[in-house]
Amino acid sequence: MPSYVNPEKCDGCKGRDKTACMYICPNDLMTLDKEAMKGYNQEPEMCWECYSCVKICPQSAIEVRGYADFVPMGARVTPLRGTDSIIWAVKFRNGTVKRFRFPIRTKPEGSIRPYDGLNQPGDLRDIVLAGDREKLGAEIPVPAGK
Amino acid sequence: MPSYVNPEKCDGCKGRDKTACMYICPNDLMTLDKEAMKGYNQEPEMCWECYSCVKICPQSAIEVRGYADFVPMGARVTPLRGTDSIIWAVKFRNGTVKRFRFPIRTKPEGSIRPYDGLNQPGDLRDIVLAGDREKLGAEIPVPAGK
Amino acid sequence: MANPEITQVECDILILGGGMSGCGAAFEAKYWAPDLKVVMVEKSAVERSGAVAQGLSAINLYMGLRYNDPSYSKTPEEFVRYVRNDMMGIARDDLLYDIARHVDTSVHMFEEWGLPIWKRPDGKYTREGPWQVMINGESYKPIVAEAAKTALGEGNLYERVAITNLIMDAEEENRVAGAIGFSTRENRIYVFKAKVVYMGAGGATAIFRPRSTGEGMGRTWFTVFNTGSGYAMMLEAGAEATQMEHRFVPTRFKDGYGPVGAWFLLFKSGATNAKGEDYLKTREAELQKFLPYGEAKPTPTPLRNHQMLLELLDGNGPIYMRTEEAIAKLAAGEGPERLKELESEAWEDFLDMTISQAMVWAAQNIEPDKAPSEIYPTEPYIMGSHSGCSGMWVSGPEDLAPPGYHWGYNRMTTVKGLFTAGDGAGASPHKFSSGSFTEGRLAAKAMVAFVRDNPNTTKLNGGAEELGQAVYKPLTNFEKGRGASTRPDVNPNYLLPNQALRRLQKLMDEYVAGTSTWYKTSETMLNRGLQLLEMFKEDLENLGAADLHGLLRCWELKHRTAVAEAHLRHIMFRQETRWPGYYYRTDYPQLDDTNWRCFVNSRVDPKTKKWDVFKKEYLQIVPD
Amino acid sequence: MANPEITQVECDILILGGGMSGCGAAFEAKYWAPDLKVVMVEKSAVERSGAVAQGLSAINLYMGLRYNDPSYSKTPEEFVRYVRNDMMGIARDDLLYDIARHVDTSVHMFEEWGLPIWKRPDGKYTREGPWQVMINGESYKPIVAEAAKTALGEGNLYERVAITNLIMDAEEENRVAGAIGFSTRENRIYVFKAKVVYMGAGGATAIFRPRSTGEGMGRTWFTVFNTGSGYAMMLEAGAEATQMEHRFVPTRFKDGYGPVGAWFLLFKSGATNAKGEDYLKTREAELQKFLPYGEAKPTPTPLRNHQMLLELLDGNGPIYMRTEEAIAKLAAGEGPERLKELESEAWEDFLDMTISQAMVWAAQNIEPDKAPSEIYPTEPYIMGSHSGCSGMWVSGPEDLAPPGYHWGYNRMTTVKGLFTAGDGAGASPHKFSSGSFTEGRLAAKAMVAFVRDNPNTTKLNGGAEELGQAVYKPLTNFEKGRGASTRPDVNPNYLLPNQALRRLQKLMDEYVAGTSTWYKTSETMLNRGLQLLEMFKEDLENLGAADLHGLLRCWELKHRTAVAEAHLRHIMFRQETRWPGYYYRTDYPQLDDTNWRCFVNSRVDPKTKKWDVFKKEYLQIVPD
Ligand SMILES: Cc1cc2c(cc1C)N(S(=O)(=O)O)[C@@H]1C(=O)NC(=O)N=C1N2C[C@H](O)[C@H](O)[C@H](O)COP(=O)(O)OP(=O)(O)OC[C@H]1O[C@@H](n2cnc3c(N)ncnc32)[C@H](O)[C@@H]1O
Ligand SMILES: Cc1cc2c(cc1C)N(S(=O)(=O)O)[C@@H]1C(=O)NC(=O)N=C1N2C[C@H](O)[C@H](O)[C@H](O)COP(=O)(O)OP(=O)(O)OC[C@H]1O[C@@H](n2cnc3c(N)ncnc32)[C@H](O)[C@@H]1O
Ligand SMILES: Nc1ncnc2c1ncn2[C@@H]1O[C@H](COP(=O)(O)O)[C@@H](O)[C@H]1O
Ligand SMILES: Nc1ncnc2c1ncn2[C@@H]1O[C@H](COP(=O)(O)O)[C@@H](O)[C@H]1O
Ligand SMILES: Nc1ncnc2c1ncn2[C@@H]1O[C@H](COP(=O)(O)O)[C@@H](O)[C@H]1O
Ligand code: SF4
Ligand code: SF4
Ligand code: SF4
Ligand code: SF4
Ligand code: NA
Repeated sequence: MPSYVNPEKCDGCKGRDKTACMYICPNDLMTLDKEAMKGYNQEPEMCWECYSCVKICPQSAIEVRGYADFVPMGARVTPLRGTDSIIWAVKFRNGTVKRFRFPIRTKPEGSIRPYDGLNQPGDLRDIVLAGDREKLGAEIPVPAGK
Repeated sequence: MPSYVNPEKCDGCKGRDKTACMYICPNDLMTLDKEAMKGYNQEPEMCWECYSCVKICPQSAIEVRGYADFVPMGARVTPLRGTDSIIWAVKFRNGTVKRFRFPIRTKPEGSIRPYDGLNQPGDLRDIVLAGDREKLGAEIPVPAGK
Repeated sequence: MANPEITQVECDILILGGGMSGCGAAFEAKYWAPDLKVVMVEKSAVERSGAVAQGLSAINLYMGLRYNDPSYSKTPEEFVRYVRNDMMGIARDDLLYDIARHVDTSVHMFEEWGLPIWKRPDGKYTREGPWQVMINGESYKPIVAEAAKTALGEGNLYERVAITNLIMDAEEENRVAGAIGFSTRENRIYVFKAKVVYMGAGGATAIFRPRSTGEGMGRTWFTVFNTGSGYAMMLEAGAEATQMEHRFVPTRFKDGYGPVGAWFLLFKSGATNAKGEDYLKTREAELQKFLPYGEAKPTPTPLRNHQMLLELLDGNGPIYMRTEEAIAKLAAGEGPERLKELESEAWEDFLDMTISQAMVWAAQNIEPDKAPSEIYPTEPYIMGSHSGCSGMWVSGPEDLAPPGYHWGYNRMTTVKGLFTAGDGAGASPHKFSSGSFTEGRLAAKAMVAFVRDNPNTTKLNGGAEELGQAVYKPLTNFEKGRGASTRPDVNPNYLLPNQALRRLQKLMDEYVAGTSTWYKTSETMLNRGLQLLEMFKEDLENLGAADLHGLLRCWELKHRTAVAEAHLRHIMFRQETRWPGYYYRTDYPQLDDTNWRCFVNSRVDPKTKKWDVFKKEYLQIVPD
Repeated sequence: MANPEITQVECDILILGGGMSGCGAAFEAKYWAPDLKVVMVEKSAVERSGAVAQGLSAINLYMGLRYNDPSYSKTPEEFVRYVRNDMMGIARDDLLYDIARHVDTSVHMFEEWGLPIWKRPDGKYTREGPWQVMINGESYKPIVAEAAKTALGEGNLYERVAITNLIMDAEEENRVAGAIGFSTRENRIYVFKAKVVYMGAGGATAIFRPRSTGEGMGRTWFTVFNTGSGYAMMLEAGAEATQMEHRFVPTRFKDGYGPVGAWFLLFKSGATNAKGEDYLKTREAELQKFLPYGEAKPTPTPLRNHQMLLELLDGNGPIYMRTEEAIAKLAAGEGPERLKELESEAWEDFLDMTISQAMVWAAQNIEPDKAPSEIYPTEPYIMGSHSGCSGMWVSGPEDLAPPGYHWGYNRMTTVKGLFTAGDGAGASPHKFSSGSFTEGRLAAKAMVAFVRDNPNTTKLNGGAEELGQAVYKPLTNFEKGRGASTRPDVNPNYLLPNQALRRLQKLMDEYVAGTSTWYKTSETMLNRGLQLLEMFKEDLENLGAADLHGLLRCWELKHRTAVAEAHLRHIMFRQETRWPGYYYRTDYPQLDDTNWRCFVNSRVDPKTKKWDVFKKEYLQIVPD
């Protein structure tokens, strides 16, 4: 079910030196046709259909279509990813449409301070990892006899 | 093991309106890049590797390479088809070369007169086909009891 | 690509497909009726079209009738018994007998036209095995094509025109009146009108996911450009098909798909498992499960496969053709020239008909006189001329056919005026190149008689414009849909034919006893497969073609799909496992002569498109 | 593309791969040593790289230690027993225990960073099954990535740099000193020098011909861009691997590859054959053949597959997940809102991690609350974090590891200074996303200790120029060879990576127990496979890349090939069938605890390139 780009929506990320879809694709598939200034998937048969490009595209220009190899035609699965939730529209082959909304994160992007609230590092040679004391609320187990 | 065209040898059949390889390919694969005036196989994964194009090319510009999908690299199987015989050069992966020559036809191309030497047609409603009487040298069999 | 030019052609006899049987038909028709207009239409160039495009290294059917020498000649009765047993008890005795008594004439003519046939010192053709003769067959097809083209005469051959559908008569029900097709070279539709139509479009490959992958997909044993178009068009016209559940799963040299006949028969090679055991011997007891067929000699082709599959499942693979042992035995006590000769014969076998196998040898550094080669059962092919007997249900010859097997003209289908032979005619396998050519001739003589009996012209049902639009629909779909994506091959609006082909192949492989299930299926698997096939057929309305080459592929795909459906429905209907090694109904694992020693026939109602699948009695003519 | 710029980077701790374990390592390293230079190199963008790119719908390992509530919490001892049994008796108790006692901390931190975890009314996380908790996991990876990137600090992350090889120390044998890679965005080679190297490049997919074909090839369950690069590079460096014969063959929803865990555990769905029979029950007797493992609960994952395979071979397919019955049971007696909620949960399971399966549902008009779905065993994956235990042989924690399982630093491989975890560390499966992150942290703490103990810089063995040329060789091959053909993809001079991939997959499928042989192989098949693999490896010298994207694929392919060879050689070595349902040695069909309840380890001699495969004793820590 490879991704594909709608040429009417894609604006080539306005000529920025790296496009959003190129930036994100974990499999190095999305690329830019510099003449047409449009994105495209350069190797559809390697697409994992992870929707990373779909979710990130500022123009909502990318979709995924069921893989020609097995999936009957006519369905669409389209996300709209906001800051704290994602909305999915699922269109069936027979025309039925279902919508779902799920939370995606409880704190704003960019707000993570990973070591906030953690104790200072203890003994580098013992078994305790960062946060263990604070989060486990229990002794770190060791097997009987050890 | 699809066919491929050596651009240094192919002359696009000198711009004739149908090239030899296009004329012959049983699977409609060989075609002409009209800008480069060079032939190419437009759908390698549908190539039966029948060598029809290889044998007919006036420039000996077409070869076949073992299919990437399974065949180890380095072998070459190259025909030179004359009027009455064909010579094959078989190069192994390890460099060994073997040559074979086989007859291909005992009468010149264009000399066939299909009805020469046959009797005039007999009874349209009996079981005898053209040439049966002349070639079978035996009665046409019918099963016992018929 | 729209508004194609329309060219209308009228003739007496219309021959669709210039393969072996079509060439035979052209030759014979013009012999009996030089006055009739005989037109041939071929999607490629007849010189190298069809199954013999690459050449052949043997002619697999030659009787030697003229010698009447029991040590050399075969009788038609023997042929019928041999073939019937290879089909595990079901074949059309009448059709087989008819081919056998005429085939030698064809072979002798081939020789006269210039085909080099190997000769023994006594002047007889060199036998490969009991039925076959060896040839230097590189130019087999060019020679046969030259004869046919000369017979047809100038202006009667339309090459690079792919036929998509038969056209029925506007006034007479169940009568064919012509055919429609398109040029793969220019923006043009062809409409042919005729009094009789001969369908010689060959067998069907690439219905199943092949063992080869990637760019190797086109490398199959049987010809990848034989797309089942004949079966599909005849079924659509309402003709009755027979034995569409049957298939051929040949044992072949692995990866290059080189045939095994010369090795088993001419070189008398053995095949062993990886431990060097002759599994055809060690598995002999298995044959007792399939009596009486299992004990006849030669062992039926599917049972030989079955023995091999048991080996592979038991982990005794790879299976090897012991070419090195065979050559050593033949060369023993002979001089080095004999070894050289044998080596050359071994290579010629492949260079004459499966050049890719020679490439595999060279690429794996295999010299057949020094090392063995892997062999393997291939993906299934649907065909009627080799060891597979699918095809149309045709009228037999008047003097041989029992009542019910004859309705007017030899090799006429159940549609009036529509004839077929070769791979097109069912329940009469093992005719091969020579028998197909011969059967085309049998059909042609009957067609001439038909035209003499029915001299009036037909009337085409449907206007050329509107028929042409249907033919061009995939081009229109593509044109309309293309704007939706920056890549032409990933677009939600249409399905490209190569994509659709893979979808068909995967479905057939997984649900209809392909290689990935070891040729096994069951009613529940078939039912699910049919559900998915129904959706697939709906999606074929959205086939897209970027150009005429793509359009060719779209129609080939539609034709393959019809064959696939027939195959599935027939397998579903036959509740037994008659051909283990070709396929297994796991829910009916036994051969069941009591209920199923009969043909399975089917017909699609041209109006309702509903399938009717039913039993047809097997009538024996040649005693056991 | 030639003469790339060369950029040299020096650091203390080099983290290769920014997946779950790499992010864990970065977080932990900078916690213990804010003063050290920690550099991370990632071939994609950490925000969406690796197995969690798409998200996940559950965290599959959470103990609930803080509650100490037997009805909710699990003990590390229970975990070790559960996993060991799932592996049919072989696992590293020490590594598993170590993960279990730390994993909860990671999960709680994920929640604090913003990951929505489902909660029960009592505030505890909602369990999917005994070990798992449900999440709204669409942004799981972006959240974890943000934490890791923040920990690393500006300028220490190299994205779009693909690592090709580790570089050894020029002076100290068996010590790693750095790594080399290339930018997939510009003409640049990167050479990294470090005191310790962490390899977190994940598991290996697409080693075997997948069930999907054509453009669907990339749709596999496990991440198609996880290419076994870590295993390959560590093997090349001389590190010892363990259990590379092991594999994971997950049962998945057919075609979309949707996971089954939520259905079996959360929704308590049953799976049946096509006749509606619960084959896990009707085939219970089969489990008795594999005692003591077969009778433990839950039934080991391979045995559940084995039961399904027997059904399919008997013709009782398709197998269906009875989603409609499961939902009906859960909704019984509840209001329509509950049904709506269940429906939403069912869809979220896939939309969070396998969106394609939702597409398959919609395209086949399947509403899971109304109709069942086909499930199927997939092609094999080589991995170490789910129900597969391949990976490197690593040192255990000092306080737990028995003698012989510990040589200095936790999670250090047998190469000095080279650490790994997650999918990279063998014999410690079922750690999943949370366990992998945790194990990366365990490794990182040990790495900091290592650097404190070994503060001197290393010296790279090999000049950057010459190493860079080897990295760029496929680009050179292409450039040199391209003139031979009018098509870049059919050229005798080079092998393109997509072609080579298909060649590798076909070989592994046919000889090394892929899907097309129903996961069966034998010594003779493996030997033939190895012959062909040797030729294949020679041909990899001719890999061709048209551009940097192609170069990435070439290196991924080389890495996959090394993993394939390890897998083949290990399967050949282990003369038993320990994991029926994952693979079968048809020549040794029994599980053999007497001779084979041990690890199989291997090592490639970095100088001679010779493989050494050998047994390693299994030492039990946690009693049965
Ligand atoms: C491919 C192949 C075939 C054989 C063998 C090896 C190999 C590698 N072997 S061994 O394995 O045993 O080695 C044989 C052998 O050695 N000896 C032998 O006698 N026969 C062998 N065959 C079998 C014969 O070739 C076969 O029986 C005959 O050719 C069958 O004749 P016919 O039924 O006429 O089919 P065809 O393929 O020749 O011709 C079909 C024609 O139709 C055309 N066509 C198809 N669709 C059309 C359309 N829509 N519109 C217009 N034209 C449209 C085709 O282009 C073609 O011209
Ligand atoms: C794909 C997938 C995975 C899972 C699941 C469903 C699906 C569809 N399921 S369920 O089925 O059970 O549903 C799980 C689930 O629900 N819950 C769970 O906790 N874990 C599940 N996993 C498993 C976990 O995801 C897995 O255990 C961990 O992610 C393993 O972590 P790690 O070992 O770090 O691997 P990684 O894939 O995250 O990261 C690898 C990184 O390396 C990079 N990389 C690789 N090669 C490189 C190179 N040469 N140079 C530079 N970088 C280079 C990668 O880009 C990546 O960033
Ligand atoms: N083992 C065998 N025994 C008898 N006939 C065979 C055998 N193998 C192939 N043949 C015949 O040899 C001819 C060519 O077969 P093939 O090369 O398999 O297409 C056909 O007539 C086959 O039926
Ligand atoms: N601008 C583009 N838009 C969509 N697909 C493209 C584009 N350019 C190249 N491709 C595809 O990428 C593949 C490689 O193309 P090329 O680089 O032209 O060889 C081909 O299959 C093309 O269809
Ligand atoms: N039938 C089952 N019985 C017990 N655990 C299972 C079953 N199926 C999946 N799991 C577990 O559920 C989690 C997710 O599995 P999966 O969705 O198959 O990747 C893993 O921890 C599996 O081990
Ligand atoms: S992210 Fe969207 S707008 Fe930007 S180049 Fe890609 S498809 Fe076009
Ligand atoms: S769906 Fe995923 S793998 Fe496919 S192009 Fe988009 S980001 Fe890449
Ligand atoms: S036949 Fe030969 S010379 Fe003519 S176009 Fe084809 S490849 Fe070129
Ligand atoms: S080898 Fe045969 S099928 Fe392939 S391109 Fe040449 S003529 Fe066509
Ligand atoms: Na020959």
